[in-house]
Amino acid sequence: MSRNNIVIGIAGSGGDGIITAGELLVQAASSDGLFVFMLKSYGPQIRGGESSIKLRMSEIPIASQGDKLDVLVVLNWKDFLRFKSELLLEDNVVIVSDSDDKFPEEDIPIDKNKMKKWYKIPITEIAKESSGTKQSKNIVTLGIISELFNLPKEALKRSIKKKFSNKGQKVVDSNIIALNAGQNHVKNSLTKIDPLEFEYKEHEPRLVMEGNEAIAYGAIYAGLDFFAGYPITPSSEIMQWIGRFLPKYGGTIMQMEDELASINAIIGASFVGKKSMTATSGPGISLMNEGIGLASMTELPVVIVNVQRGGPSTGLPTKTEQSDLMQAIWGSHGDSPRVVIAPADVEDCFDSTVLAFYIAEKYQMPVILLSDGFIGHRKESINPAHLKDKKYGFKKINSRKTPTKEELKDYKRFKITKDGISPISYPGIEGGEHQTAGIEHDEYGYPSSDVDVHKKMTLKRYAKYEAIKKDFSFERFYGPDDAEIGVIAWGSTKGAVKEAVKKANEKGIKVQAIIPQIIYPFLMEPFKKFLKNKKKVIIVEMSYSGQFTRYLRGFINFGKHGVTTFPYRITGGAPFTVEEILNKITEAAEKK
Amino acid sequence: MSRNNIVIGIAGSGGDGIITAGELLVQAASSDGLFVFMLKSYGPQIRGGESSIKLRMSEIPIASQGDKLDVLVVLNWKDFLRFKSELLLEDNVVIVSDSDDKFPEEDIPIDKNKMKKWYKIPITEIAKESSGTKQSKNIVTLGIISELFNLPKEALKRSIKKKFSNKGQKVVDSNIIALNAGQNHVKNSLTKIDPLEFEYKEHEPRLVMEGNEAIAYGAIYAGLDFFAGYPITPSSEIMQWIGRFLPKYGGTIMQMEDELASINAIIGASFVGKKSMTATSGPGISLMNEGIGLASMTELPVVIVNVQRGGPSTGLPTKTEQSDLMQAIWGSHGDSPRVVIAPADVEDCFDSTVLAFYIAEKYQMPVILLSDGFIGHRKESINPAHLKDKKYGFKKINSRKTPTKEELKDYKRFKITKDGISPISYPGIEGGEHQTAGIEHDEYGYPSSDVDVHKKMTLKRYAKYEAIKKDFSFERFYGPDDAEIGVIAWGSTKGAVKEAVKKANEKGIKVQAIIPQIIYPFLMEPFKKFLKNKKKVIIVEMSYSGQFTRYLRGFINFGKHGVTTFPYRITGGAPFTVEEILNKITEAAEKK
Amino acid sequence: MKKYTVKDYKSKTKPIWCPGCGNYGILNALYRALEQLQIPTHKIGIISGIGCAGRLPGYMGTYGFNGVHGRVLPVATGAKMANLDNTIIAVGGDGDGYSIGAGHIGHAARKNIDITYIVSDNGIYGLTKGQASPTTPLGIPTKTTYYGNIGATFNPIRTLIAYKASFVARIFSADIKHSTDIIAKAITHRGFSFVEVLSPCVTFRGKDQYDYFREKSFYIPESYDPSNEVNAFDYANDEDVLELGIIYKKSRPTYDEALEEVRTKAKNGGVSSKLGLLNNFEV
Amino acid sequence: MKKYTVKDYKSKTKPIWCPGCGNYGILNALYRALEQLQIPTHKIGIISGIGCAGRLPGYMGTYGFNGVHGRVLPVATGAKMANLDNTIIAVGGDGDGYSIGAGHIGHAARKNIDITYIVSDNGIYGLTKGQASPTTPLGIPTKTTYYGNIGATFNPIRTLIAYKASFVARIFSADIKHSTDIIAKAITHRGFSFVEVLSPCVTFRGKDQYDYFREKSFYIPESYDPSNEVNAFDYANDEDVLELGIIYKKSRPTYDEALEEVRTKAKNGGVSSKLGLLNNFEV
Ligand SMILES: Cc1ncc(C[n+]2csc(CCOP(=O)(O)OP(=O)(O)O)c2C)c(N)n1
Ligand SMILES: Cc1ncc(C[n+]2csc(CCOP(=O)(O)OP(=O)(O)O)c2C)c(N)n1
Ligand code: SF4
Ligand code: SF4
Ligand SMILES: [Mg+2]
Ligand SMILES: [Mg+2]
Repeated sequence: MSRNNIVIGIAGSGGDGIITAGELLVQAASSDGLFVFMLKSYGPQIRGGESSIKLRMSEIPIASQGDKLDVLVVLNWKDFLRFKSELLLEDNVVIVSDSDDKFPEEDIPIDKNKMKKWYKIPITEIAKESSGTKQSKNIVTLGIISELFNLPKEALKRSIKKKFSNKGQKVVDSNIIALNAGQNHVKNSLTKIDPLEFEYKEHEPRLVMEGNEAIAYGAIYAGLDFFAGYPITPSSEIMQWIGRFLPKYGGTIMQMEDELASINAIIGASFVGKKSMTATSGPGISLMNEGIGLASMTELPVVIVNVQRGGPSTGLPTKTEQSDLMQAIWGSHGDSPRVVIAPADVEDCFDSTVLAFYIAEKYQMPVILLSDGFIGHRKESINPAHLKDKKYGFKKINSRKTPTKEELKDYKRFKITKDGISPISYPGIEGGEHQTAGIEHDEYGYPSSDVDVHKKMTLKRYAKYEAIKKDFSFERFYGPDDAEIGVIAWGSTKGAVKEAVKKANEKGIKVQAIIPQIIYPFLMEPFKKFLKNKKKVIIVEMSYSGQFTRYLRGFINFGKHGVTTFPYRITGGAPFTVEEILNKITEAAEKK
Repeated sequence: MSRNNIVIGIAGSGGDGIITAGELLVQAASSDGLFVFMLKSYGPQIRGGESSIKLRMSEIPIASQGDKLDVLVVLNWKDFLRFKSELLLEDNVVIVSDSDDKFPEEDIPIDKNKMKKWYKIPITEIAKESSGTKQSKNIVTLGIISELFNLPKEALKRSIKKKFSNKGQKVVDSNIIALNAGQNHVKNSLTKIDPLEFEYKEHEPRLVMEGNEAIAYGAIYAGLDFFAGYPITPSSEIMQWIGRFLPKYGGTIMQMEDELASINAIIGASFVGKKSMTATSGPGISLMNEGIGLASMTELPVVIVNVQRGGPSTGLPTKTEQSDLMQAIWGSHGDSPRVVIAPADVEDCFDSTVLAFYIAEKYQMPVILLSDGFIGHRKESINPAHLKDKKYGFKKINSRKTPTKEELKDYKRFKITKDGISPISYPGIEGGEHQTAGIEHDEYGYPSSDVDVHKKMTLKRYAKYEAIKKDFSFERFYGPDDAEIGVIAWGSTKGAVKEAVKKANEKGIKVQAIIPQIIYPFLMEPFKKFLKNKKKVIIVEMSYSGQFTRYLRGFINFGKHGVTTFPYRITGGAPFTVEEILNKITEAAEKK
Repeated sequence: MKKYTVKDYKSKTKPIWCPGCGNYGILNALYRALEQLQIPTHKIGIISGIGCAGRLPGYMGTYGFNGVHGRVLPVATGAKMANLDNTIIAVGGDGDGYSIGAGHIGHAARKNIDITYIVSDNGIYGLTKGQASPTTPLGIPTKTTYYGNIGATFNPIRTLIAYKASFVARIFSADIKHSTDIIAKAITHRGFSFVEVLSPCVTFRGKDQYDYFREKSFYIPESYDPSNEVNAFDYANDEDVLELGIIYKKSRPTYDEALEEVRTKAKNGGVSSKLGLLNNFEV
Repeated sequence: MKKYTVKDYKSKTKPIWCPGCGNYGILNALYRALEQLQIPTHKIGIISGIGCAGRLPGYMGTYGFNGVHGRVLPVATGAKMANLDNTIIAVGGDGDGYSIGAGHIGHAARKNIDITYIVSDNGIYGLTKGQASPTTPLGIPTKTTYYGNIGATFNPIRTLIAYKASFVARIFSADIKHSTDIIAKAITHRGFSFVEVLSPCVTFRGKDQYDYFREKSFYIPESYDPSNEVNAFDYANDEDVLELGIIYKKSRPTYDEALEEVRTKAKNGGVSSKLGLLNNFEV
């Protein structure tokens, strides 16, 4: 059976080079213009532990990782067992395994009757024989599967050359030999009996990125001046990419002593008029809440990225979850307005970051960008053309409104205005001297504990929400407007929801999904439109306590809209599958 | 007109001894068995600024500070002006002022036609003449008003003697002279023409406390072993009282370097089996959120007190607000269960603290006690008999379940049980050695990033909520069950709501209020009962963003219950008045 | 060019510190130091945390930032590093700096961030009305040490030397002339300058604190060489006496200088823009 | 009485550190020190934050607590002060202790909390895969210092001396015998004992780190007198060489001793129970 859409899993020990193999394949596929989507997974060890990848490549656009594997490659069965709940198999899966791995066959949890074909190949031996070291097992494997399933062979060769070129010609050569050895083994010693064959035409090369990378680029694109951060999984790559590129553009990056320092440093940078940002994960946000409140009170633009991981506490650092939503909205003490934005895929990471800066600078408030480990660490194709054509382009984000000469005559930093936005001056601007304070203050910035002043200023700070609600709408609806069944989801859940909605509609169940990008303040208008014809709405989220559900109910009186809700809340760890969501849709459709 | 319920306000400069005067009067009134309620208020200066008190005393129980003053005493008009929104006047107010204060009469914002009587008395002069120093102005004032309005005179003398006894007989004598001088001035030089006369019978002496004091006592009563904290307004007194008394009972108190240290120190103390607590206010909680999540994940009992102040950020340190509610519930990253309890008055501070320990120890989780500056800093009568008869008495709180010999044979610290409670061992218990971790872990405590383990353990941690929902109910309903109008409020708002509901029912508007003590987890049962007959429900809270409203809506589908909600959310600073709430009730009643 | 006077450095707000508070001396010395250095008001950022001392920025005619308790140095670090054109001065109390903010000093110091950090050390928590601080003497009763303070005190000077601060000085707020001089030198110094101020809290430590400081302190003689950190460490033995003046000073590269080198490396092809994407970002 | 062996101090979990990691040496030395001291396993609490080193409590057959990043000392302080019967040992990495946890060391040290604090210093963030730490040498490229590390390094020994820690030592994880000896002494010491460990991270600092430490370090001669803090400060100049052994040690009252005095004062009528209410609390 020839197809243009395939899901491949590879598992093995840390030393097996699984991740490198996956990345080479991703590189190759995208240079041939394919859409790719790749997840990596590791055991708890820093080195020598188990690792796996799940890679989907397709000629047509894809939104998710694909539920089950068409092809499973196992270099070590013991290691595979750790990932068996992440690497689910299609009934007619094709398996390729290293016959040199002497794991007892009866312990392998595979239904041998269902699978299409199991190739047992002496991968280690081929590696040793061809390149003289078993270290090239991963490249041999690439040779084998590229030949078996017609994966991008020429492109793979190019990728290998590029990847190893800085290690010298010898290394390149020996890897090419390994690749060839794998391919030759299939050609010469195997009878290929499965009909699984990947087929595609070449297209314009695509860009592949991880979500964290896209956020780093988005920030630089938006004109980031100052970044301060502290490493934490799964967000560290944002700081690392920025550390490589930002100095090139004259910006400043600092690794601080902790997250308290990071958030306060970017507030300091914003105070002197610079676009600033930090990135962290849950534990870091828990430490930043006081600082985020300070930014809210001082009305200083800052962008805070939270790449969510499994919680609570240290939780599951390497796994994804959507359980920091309520914290993003309500984590600081007091009534402290902020904006919460959630990117829904890798490309959207770029867009959302640019948007975050735009909103932060324009409305003078902290913006929290709520990504997660699933988006942050996966590799996904994005459209390079799209990136060039941003609504809020680089250098155009000069949205911070500074005072006019006239306004400087009697300068009120916190002047009460209709939209809550007051012209902001900063060190360097003559005549705009003032004190900015985290304590309640009057329009000039003078501290005040007067009840009426507090009221006025609170209303001023919240007036920005009304302005934002007017200024923004969003258009991320999937499926027909007149569907009576709806799905509400947010963030990284989008991919699976989008594909599930498509399948459901194809199956004849009319359903529509809505995936907001601006999560908070709550934009009622699009939901009104969405809810108009709905009778049943599934709320999908990866938070057992149902944070998104509680949040939505706080703002939408579903009962009044005649809508019954079906919360679908799961604990984190593994991303949603399309099937899970499709099941929920079917269930809801069948419920009386 | 004679009455047994009076509201008095006194305002002046910091040096005037206003607070001392108020405290002496409170002391006197309660030793005569009266109910008292006193608020203090200060300007921003540490010393020499303005200050005021508002004192209500009554022969019958009172729940609020009283909306408006029957008597206003002014030692300095300029200072009074700063409090004019806090010290509202009854139309027929009686004013006593120092005629030596040369503030221009036309600037005094008092409607002279409405007031009953204005006594201008040379208070400073009387002070100087009688005791040789104007420092005794406050005592002279007490003499004047006790004579004018028949306030507890003998008791006042006793209070003064007690208060100054440690400063020597001379000081006592000179203060008594000042008191007499005030009283004599009224008797000899004034024509008393207003009919306002306080009248009461003596009763058993009452106890007077501030909320913070009651929390300190409650904690010691509950068997507190270890307290760690960091000073912050308006919570510092809790640590200060505990610092005085806890060492007497062999406990340990530590002032830590910050709130991060405080929360982690009490977690450490809990880890070794001790009842532990910290107290702070909003900014401190914002720093403790990571630690609270750690306690949630490690399932260690700790009690965290938040005496809320105005926010966001440094906000209004000396003013009250209810805007840390959502943070208490959702402030930590991840799905991290905790219990939130809100005391509703000073006596309830004692009870709620005992309850907090009970719940923390029994269910092995963090409990947040959400008080506020209004309760924390006001003086209020409590019933000493009540305190002796606690449901969860001292030493009876041995609710922490330790493992049996049998269980120690294969000890699982995080054993999955129906109610989520696993027997807990701690250093000192032989055979119970284990690792407790903030990282996800299996039943033994071994770290695990397995998706299924995470699911099981999350469900286990949340199972406690179901147990709590079964184990507790609450009975704080005011007004008739069959009322169609309802009021939902929480915490310190209780007093004004209770009195407003009473008045409304007296006026013929049937209305019922519900004031939960356990706020989170959400106990649906009492609300079901409450909502049964309701058509319109007013939600009263001191948070502009409407946190309580959002929270309730997240759990109650009001639309489905056929209930229309009327959120009444104000910014913080000044406590609710009875009238404000009564107005809202009337409005709701009139709405079609 | 405009000539700046003390008046320009003052804001319209009158300080609300208690009469006799040591912070008045610090404020006046700062006014004068800035006048002496003629730094334009709009190029100055005074950063503080929370505490009585933390109110100082509100009394300045410059830019001011009054943030949250303990984070004065991170804010000042960000403010300085994001725009080197400005003079950034951090101020705060002993609680703000040595207790809740203790984690930041060492890092601002070792990185040699080019700011001045003035600590108004009254050995008490003033704003919260009298609790013990890390520099409250042993045995003293405070609101949180009802039976007398326990635990050894924090030695700021020795600690800052261990932290590799490049300028470490102590002044007494009652001597405005000397304080002006040292503060001016601290601001002028390239790198992290630390100024510990003996600053009495008349309300919670009593008026005697003036006498106590006066008796314990002495001026560092001209002959003293502040460039050796071991000598300086030895000198700053707090069980002894309190030295006034520059205790340690040594120039070394600042963080901004080091970062400039990084930028040069990055620009000189130190990094290739992997995806061609970054070309889009060029202006 | 039960005799405890190394086996008793081990848990059933096998360490997942990289082969060759310095933490193995620390773990083994700790097992042996405890065996030497014969402390019952159920009276020991090993407390850690987060990091590769922070995984150590999980490998102990004692009580263990693996908390959040940077808060090892507050947890250990609470654990110790709430029940003096237990031996509390805090362990963690250089990032955990000197970066995010930097604010706590000075206070645990000056209060002289009777715990032992072992820092596994590999000059890198291991667990998060190779970012710079406060002790990463200048110029070294790491994940967060692509163009080489900038900013002076943190000197733990000097800092701890300035903090008035009462026991300050350094060991090298490769020398298990010496490490065992020093750790045992640290545990025995009454008061705050600090042990800095040169502990290679073979994965992110390379195997050379063993050679580097070996070359730079030397054993403190017997003749050395660790009781003088100025000498000790002088000795611990990190631009020079790394001393192994006890660098500073001086006995002074612990916080628990001081608190016991407070309790005595309180019980001896130091405070009157104002309201009679407290009578109810008496057992
Ligand atoms: C996070 C946080 N914790 C505690 C406080 C309360 N607080 C305000 S100022 C202060 C200490 C004041 O002492 P210090 O820093 O020495 O300044 P001083 O008032 O003595 O000048 C404290 C504990 C706060 N505002 N924020
Ligand atoms: C609040 C918080 N910030 C950041 C992290 C991420 N993190 C985990 S360990 C670590 C540093 C590890 O370095 P170190 O303390 O030196 O220990 P090592 O792994 O080198 O032993 C960091 C930054 C975290 N878990 N929590
Ligand atoms: S309390 Fe102390 S530090 Fe604060 S203003 Fe008054 S004297 Fe100054
Ligand atoms: S990464 Fe480094 S510190 Fe961590 S286990 Fe491996 S060698 Fe040890
Ligand atoms: Mg102070
Ligand atoms: Mg390290």
